[in-house]
Amino acid sequence: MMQREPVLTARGLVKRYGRVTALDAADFDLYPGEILAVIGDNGAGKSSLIKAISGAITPDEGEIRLDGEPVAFRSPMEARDAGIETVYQNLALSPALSIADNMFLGREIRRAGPLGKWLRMLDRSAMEKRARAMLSELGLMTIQNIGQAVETLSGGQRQGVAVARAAAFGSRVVIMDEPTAALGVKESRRVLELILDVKKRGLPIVLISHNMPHVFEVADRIHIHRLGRRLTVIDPKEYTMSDAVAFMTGAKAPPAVAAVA
Amino acid sequence: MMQREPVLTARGLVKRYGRVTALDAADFDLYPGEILAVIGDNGAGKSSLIKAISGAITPDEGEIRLDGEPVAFRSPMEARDAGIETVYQNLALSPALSIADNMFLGREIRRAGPLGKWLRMLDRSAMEKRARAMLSELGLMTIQNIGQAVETLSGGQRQGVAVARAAAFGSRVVIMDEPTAALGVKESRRVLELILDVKKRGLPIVLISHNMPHVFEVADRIHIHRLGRRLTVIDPKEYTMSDAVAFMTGAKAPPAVAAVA
Amino acid sequence: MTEASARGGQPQEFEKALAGGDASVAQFESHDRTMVERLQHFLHSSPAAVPLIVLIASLAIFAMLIGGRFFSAFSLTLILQQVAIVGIVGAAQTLVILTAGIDLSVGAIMVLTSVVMGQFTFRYGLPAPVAILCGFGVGAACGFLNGWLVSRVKLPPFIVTLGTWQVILAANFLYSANETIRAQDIEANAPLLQWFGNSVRLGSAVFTYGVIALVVLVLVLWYVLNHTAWGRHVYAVGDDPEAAELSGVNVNRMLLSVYVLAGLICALAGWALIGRLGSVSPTSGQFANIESITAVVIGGISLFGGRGSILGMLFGALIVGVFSLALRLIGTDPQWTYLLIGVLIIAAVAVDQWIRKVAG
Amino acid sequence: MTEASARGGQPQEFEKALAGGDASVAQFESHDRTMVERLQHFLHSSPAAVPLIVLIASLAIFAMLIGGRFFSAFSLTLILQQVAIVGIVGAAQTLVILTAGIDLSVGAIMVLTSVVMGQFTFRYGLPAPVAILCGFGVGAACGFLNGWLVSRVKLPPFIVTLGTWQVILAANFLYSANETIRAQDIEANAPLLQWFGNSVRLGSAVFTYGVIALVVLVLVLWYVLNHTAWGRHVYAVGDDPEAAELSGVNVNRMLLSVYVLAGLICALAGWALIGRLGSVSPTSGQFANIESITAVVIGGISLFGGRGSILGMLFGALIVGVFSLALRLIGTDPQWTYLLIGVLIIAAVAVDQWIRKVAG
Amino acid sequence: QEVGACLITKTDTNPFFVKMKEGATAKAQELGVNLKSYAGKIDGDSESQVAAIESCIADGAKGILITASDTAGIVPLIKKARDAGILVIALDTPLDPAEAADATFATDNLLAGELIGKWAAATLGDGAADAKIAFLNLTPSQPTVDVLRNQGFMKGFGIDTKDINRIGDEDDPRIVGHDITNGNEEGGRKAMENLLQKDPSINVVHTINEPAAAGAYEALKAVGMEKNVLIVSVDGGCPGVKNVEAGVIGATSQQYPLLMASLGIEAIKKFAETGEKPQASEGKNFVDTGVALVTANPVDGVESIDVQKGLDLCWG
Ligand SMILES: Nc1ncnc2c1ncn2[C@@H]1O[C@H](COP(=O)(O)OP(=O)(O)OP(=O)(O)O)[C@@H](O)[C@H]1O
Ligand SMILES: Nc1ncnc2c1ncn2[C@@H]1O[C@H](COP(=O)(O)OP(=O)(O)OP(=O)(O)O)[C@@H](O)[C@H]1O
Ligand SMILES: OC[C@H]1O[C@](O)(CO)[C@@H](O)[C@@H]1O
Ligand SMILES: [Mg+2]
Ligand SMILES: [Mg+2]
Repeated sequence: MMQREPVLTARGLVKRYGRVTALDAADFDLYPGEILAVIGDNGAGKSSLIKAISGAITPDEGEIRLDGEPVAFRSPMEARDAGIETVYQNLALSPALSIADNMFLGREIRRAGPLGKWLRMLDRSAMEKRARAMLSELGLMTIQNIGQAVETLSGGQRQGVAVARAAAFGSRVVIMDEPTAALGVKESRRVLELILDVKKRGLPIVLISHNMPHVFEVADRIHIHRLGRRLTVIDPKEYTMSDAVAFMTGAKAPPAVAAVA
Repeated sequence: MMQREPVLTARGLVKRYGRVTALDAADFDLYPGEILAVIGDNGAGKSSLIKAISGAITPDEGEIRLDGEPVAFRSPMEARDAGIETVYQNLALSPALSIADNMFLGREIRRAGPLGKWLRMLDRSAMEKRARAMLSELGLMTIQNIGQAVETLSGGQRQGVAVARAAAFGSRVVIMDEPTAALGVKESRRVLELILDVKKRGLPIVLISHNMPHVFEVADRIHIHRLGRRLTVIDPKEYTMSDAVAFMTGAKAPPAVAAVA
Repeated sequence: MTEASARGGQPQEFEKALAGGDASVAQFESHDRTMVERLQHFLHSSPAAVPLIVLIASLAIFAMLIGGRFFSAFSLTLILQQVAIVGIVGAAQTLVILTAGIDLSVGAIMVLTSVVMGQFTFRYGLPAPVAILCGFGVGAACGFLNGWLVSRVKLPPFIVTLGTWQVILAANFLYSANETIRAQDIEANAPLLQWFGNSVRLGSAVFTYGVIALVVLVLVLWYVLNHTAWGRHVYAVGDDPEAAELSGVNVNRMLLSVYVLAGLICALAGWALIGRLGSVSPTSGQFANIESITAVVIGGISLFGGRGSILGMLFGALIVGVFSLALRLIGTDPQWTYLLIGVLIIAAVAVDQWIRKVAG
Repeated sequence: MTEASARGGQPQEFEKALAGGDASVAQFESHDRTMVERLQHFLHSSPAAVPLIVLIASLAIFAMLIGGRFFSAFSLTLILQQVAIVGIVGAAQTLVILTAGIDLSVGAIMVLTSVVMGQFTFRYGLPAPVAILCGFGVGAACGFLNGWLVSRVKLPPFIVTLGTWQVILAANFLYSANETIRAQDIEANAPLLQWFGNSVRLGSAVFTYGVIALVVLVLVLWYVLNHTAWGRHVYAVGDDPEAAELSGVNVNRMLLSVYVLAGLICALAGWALIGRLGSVSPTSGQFANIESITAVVIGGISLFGGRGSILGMLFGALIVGVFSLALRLIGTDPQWTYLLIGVLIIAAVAVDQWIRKVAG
Repeated sequence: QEVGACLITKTDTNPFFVKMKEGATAKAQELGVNLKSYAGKIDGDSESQVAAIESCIADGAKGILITASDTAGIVPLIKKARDAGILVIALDTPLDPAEAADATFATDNLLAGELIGKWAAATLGDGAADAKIAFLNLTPSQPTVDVLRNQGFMKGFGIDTKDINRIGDEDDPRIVGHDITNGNEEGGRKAMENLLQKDPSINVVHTINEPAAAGAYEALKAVGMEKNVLIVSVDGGCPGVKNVEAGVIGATSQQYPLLMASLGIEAIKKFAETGEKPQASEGKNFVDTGVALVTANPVDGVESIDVQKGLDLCWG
């Protein structure tokens, strides 16, 4: 049913930490425009998988392709430059920096003219203006002062900043690792809406979550991870949450991967 | 319907952090043998409330009573000595110490005889034995070596250690702040079972959670916190999750507190 | 169709109740701010304000106590001369501390580079400009060594620089054979080495080139730290290196560049040191590490990284300079100066802590 | 009845699927361990092993290189004498560093207490035992000041002790009026002050009481740190103070007691110092802070707190002693010793890092 | 108008400098000179001395008395002070070059070394030919006092000094080694221990000053060698002379810091009043404040005073 080429694929990823094998020949496929959920037990290797894909860790073995081209990101920055934006499980915001500084960290806008060219001066007002636009576009703008330090924000607000940053800058893929884990009902809903928004703009999204109702609500496909590997990929319209949980925990044998991809 | 005296009450708690008022004249009641869920938006002041009750912060104003007696805990240790055990949102385990050391931190067992009395020597084997017993009693014992450092455990296992510690030592109240936030489906279920286990032993439990289905599954009463105050307390058998969410977010006016207490 | 797929694409029932709710993220009415709170807020948001106020207050008090001998253009510019070296080294220290590091080797790098500049000229007969360049090269190399150990081998900066401090200092003594190059010889053969000792006079105010270098250096770094991407990244790395890395800062390269720059600045200090002493003396600069850390700390820069302004460091160095000169002029036992500086260090940080706590 | 209450007391539908699942928390088959990995694991779990191995190896190498002049009972016990003071101060430093602090004031406290012991005897004519007790009192008071500032005012230990270092040292010079008390006078009038200079001879091995005090002190502290609740709390506080506090350790009291104890140990060092120098000299011990930190670091104790063994500190101090003496015997310029110690510091921590990383 | 003067010493802990300060203070009071005293943190700390000189200039002092820690390195600052019209007198330790100061009031340090060297050689008699000598010096930068005393001792003992301006270029096999002490007890003990390890048969120890000698003695005592070794030193402070009496030190060259200090203050006073600068002693480039060998065991051919005389003249 999906005959298009995948945007992002991984084959045989391996990552060892000392004696722990976090990724054990894991595969991964993401198709254009879809929301792919990744689920699995604690410690199954989900975060390691997306860290490998987004350049935050370098896999010991395996191959990653973006639009068919092999890539080997040595840092999150390289992945970002290739259009892959990630919201990490631990948010990755710098507490003492302002909201605007955080949103543009690593891709600052410089002043036009010699000030920017020779003195490399930042264009603060341009960045603040764009940051404000990004946040309100995503309906997240209850923050008064875009120059305020991130550490003064609530957990929900911080999550909003991180998601807005990824949504605004991601040009090919947006990855979110448990974006709602610490959030309340209201805040979680906001993030889910945001994810659907981003999808509408045509960007494929990888969503890691332990919340089955959320996963089944938004996902187009569900990648089930177990013991460091992709166990299977299912279509949420064809399987129930109970099935997914049963596969995830090993209670039931999964269908072959090919069935869905 | 509950004519018994509450175990733990708080009246008019206030806690300010610089310009933020985290608790704004908050009240609280916990009855014997019940599971009381505390729900509310991010930043509503739930953690601050239970920190005040468990001695981790000292409220600026207000009164706390345990079994009718006014108490003023100046440290978590004092609350523990009074029988209140807490699993904090951030776990509060020392990564480099062993599981046994962590479980007995602050209440170590000393050797019998002069070694213990004069040389204050710890009884390592007694502590390890009891720790192992506590963990297996709670069905959490997949850990091979009770002497291994906590930092080598997975998130789910750590949560297990923290919960087991609270369950084993709590003699009057057990408090848990979002014990399942970062856990997978399987691990969350384990913790919920544990909570029900503890309840069976007759201990009242305070459970903070953002997971409505979980809350409605296990709670006897639900304390809804909003803007630093107790908004209302509802009986999950009389209200729906939708009602609870509506109260929590201010979409609907709540019933008076007295209705339930 | 099963339960789950029946609900696919739909929020759970209870979540629909959100529709009528308050959409904003919980915010609390903040009570009206009192004057004190406003002051705290101002001080909190301007990290160099406290040291500046202390500096001005101590100038005023000592001016009253001592009078014209202290509060004269000559004396005040003398203070500048006396803090020039510590201030330049302090600029290097500031960069490192902003990344949550610490550099115990700054003084050693400074002396070694000054010795290299001197010995390359006199022992090998190189032209002074070449020798000076070599000095900068050595400074950069030392900085690179520190930076490499910190960023690649991932060792704690305190330990790395505790080690390189001893290594570099020992190398300095071994290489120089403890030989002082005399001022007269330098003046005669390579006056460029003493260039920073030249001065501009305005009335009785004396600004050595070393002082001017300090001020220019601090202003340039202030600009760089606040108005360029590199500078913001320094703060981000010091604030939370993992977060910085994940949000797209190349932390390793950043750290390496900071330590190398610090090494270069120490070489500048080494050159300026020849200007100040006239001679090249391998035993000087023994306390530069502690003195520069003191300036940074009194200047309100956090040792945990990511917070503070380089202007604060300059004020911190000046405060120490003002106290030292003033107490010397009053004629107290020099030990009282050290005692007071000790108290000042603790007081500065206690005030800072208080502001942070209450300003929230 | 509504949807929610209908399901009250029931797990959600999908959670029932867990019944048939694997109940254990995810565990990965760990591949078989190679010899190297086993070694790493051993080294990881015995933090004092690496410094011990280095110590033995360097003893062996120098014994081969130098022979009997070095590898004799006499020389080896001389090394013990040379490291006794640093070792005792290092024990105090270890306690503080295990709580993730650092104490730059140890040397100053040591000198001040030795001066107090001497001057109270000679200036005020107090009996020596009383004067010694007063010295311990002063040591405890200095420790209390540090501990109070760290635990109550919540200032960073580095800054607190940077300040008190200067304050205490200055107080020492002011109080002593820089006066040295002669060894012969002490011997004649208050030999108890020199008590730690006495020695036990076994053949040509010479063990001063100072050396014995060091060994006993380290063993006692090792016991206390590993086998009493207080000791475990020291580790817990250094590991994660917030976690320790929340799980029932009174962190403030703990920190206060650690700094006070450190002050008392420094007073012991002050007394032992009189034994070593014979005289009371207010200028001694200037580098005791850096030297003790060096011993701690080479001993494999983490500057971030919570990890390491006090035995490691002892081995670290001995390693420095072995290198110093051996290189003197070989006849190299003393600067080579400093250079090597610098390298050793970095190497020690690099090895430690490697073990931790690979042993996982 | 009051005459301002500065005294800048190496440290303010060595009894020698403590005495020097006392003497200068007393003389200053007598002559109505306003004296301020400064010192380095440790022997070898030149930066503090630089800052002190600058303060004196700012303070409008008429004269500076300095015992320089880094005798070559400090010269440019001295020049600055003299350019500002201040009389600069080096006390105890000549500058490098000595002419950098307006005058030097010091012990003849070369002679001081020579005296103890001769005494040691004569005391050993034939044994001098295969003596084992340890040199406990001052600081790494080889300040003038250090070089003069060290090389003076060699000269007196009969060792070829090679370059007389440099320590360490000699090749006489009797030299066990050199180590530095920073002129205090702790350094003295450590240096002695180190050299003893190098060669336990050491039987002569030259020490830069009496604090270092006291430390060396403790090291020797710890290994039971205090009776077999000749320690010689320079200073002649009362504790040092008592040590000579007690047999701790064999001989010491006594210096007269009070004289240096009072002469210095007088010279400043005179300069302030008349503009006249002090003249060097006959045939020397400094004002010799005298030196006398103090020993309980006089030897032929070396003039010395006994302990009683030494105690009469001693300071501190
Ligand atoms: N930096 C690291 N060092 C050592 N082990 C690690 C590291 N990161 C992950 N691991 C281990 O690798 C395994 C997989 O971890 P990972 O974080 O990828 O799991 P996850 O599926 O994201 O779990 P969760 O749902 O709890 O976030 C775990 O056993 C974990 O302990
Ligand atoms: N130590 C602190 N310093 C400053 N502000 C704090 C501190 N602790 C809590 N706050 C603030 O107090 C308010 C209430 O925080 P609290 O943690 O109690 O909320 P919560 O209901 O537990 O939220 P969540 O569901 O996100 O855990 C928030 O605005 C928070 O930012
Ligand atoms: O430290 C060296 C100094 O020590 C003295 O001998 C006094 O003890 C001085 O003459 C000399 O300058
Ligand atoms: Mg994860
Ligand atoms: Mg909370």
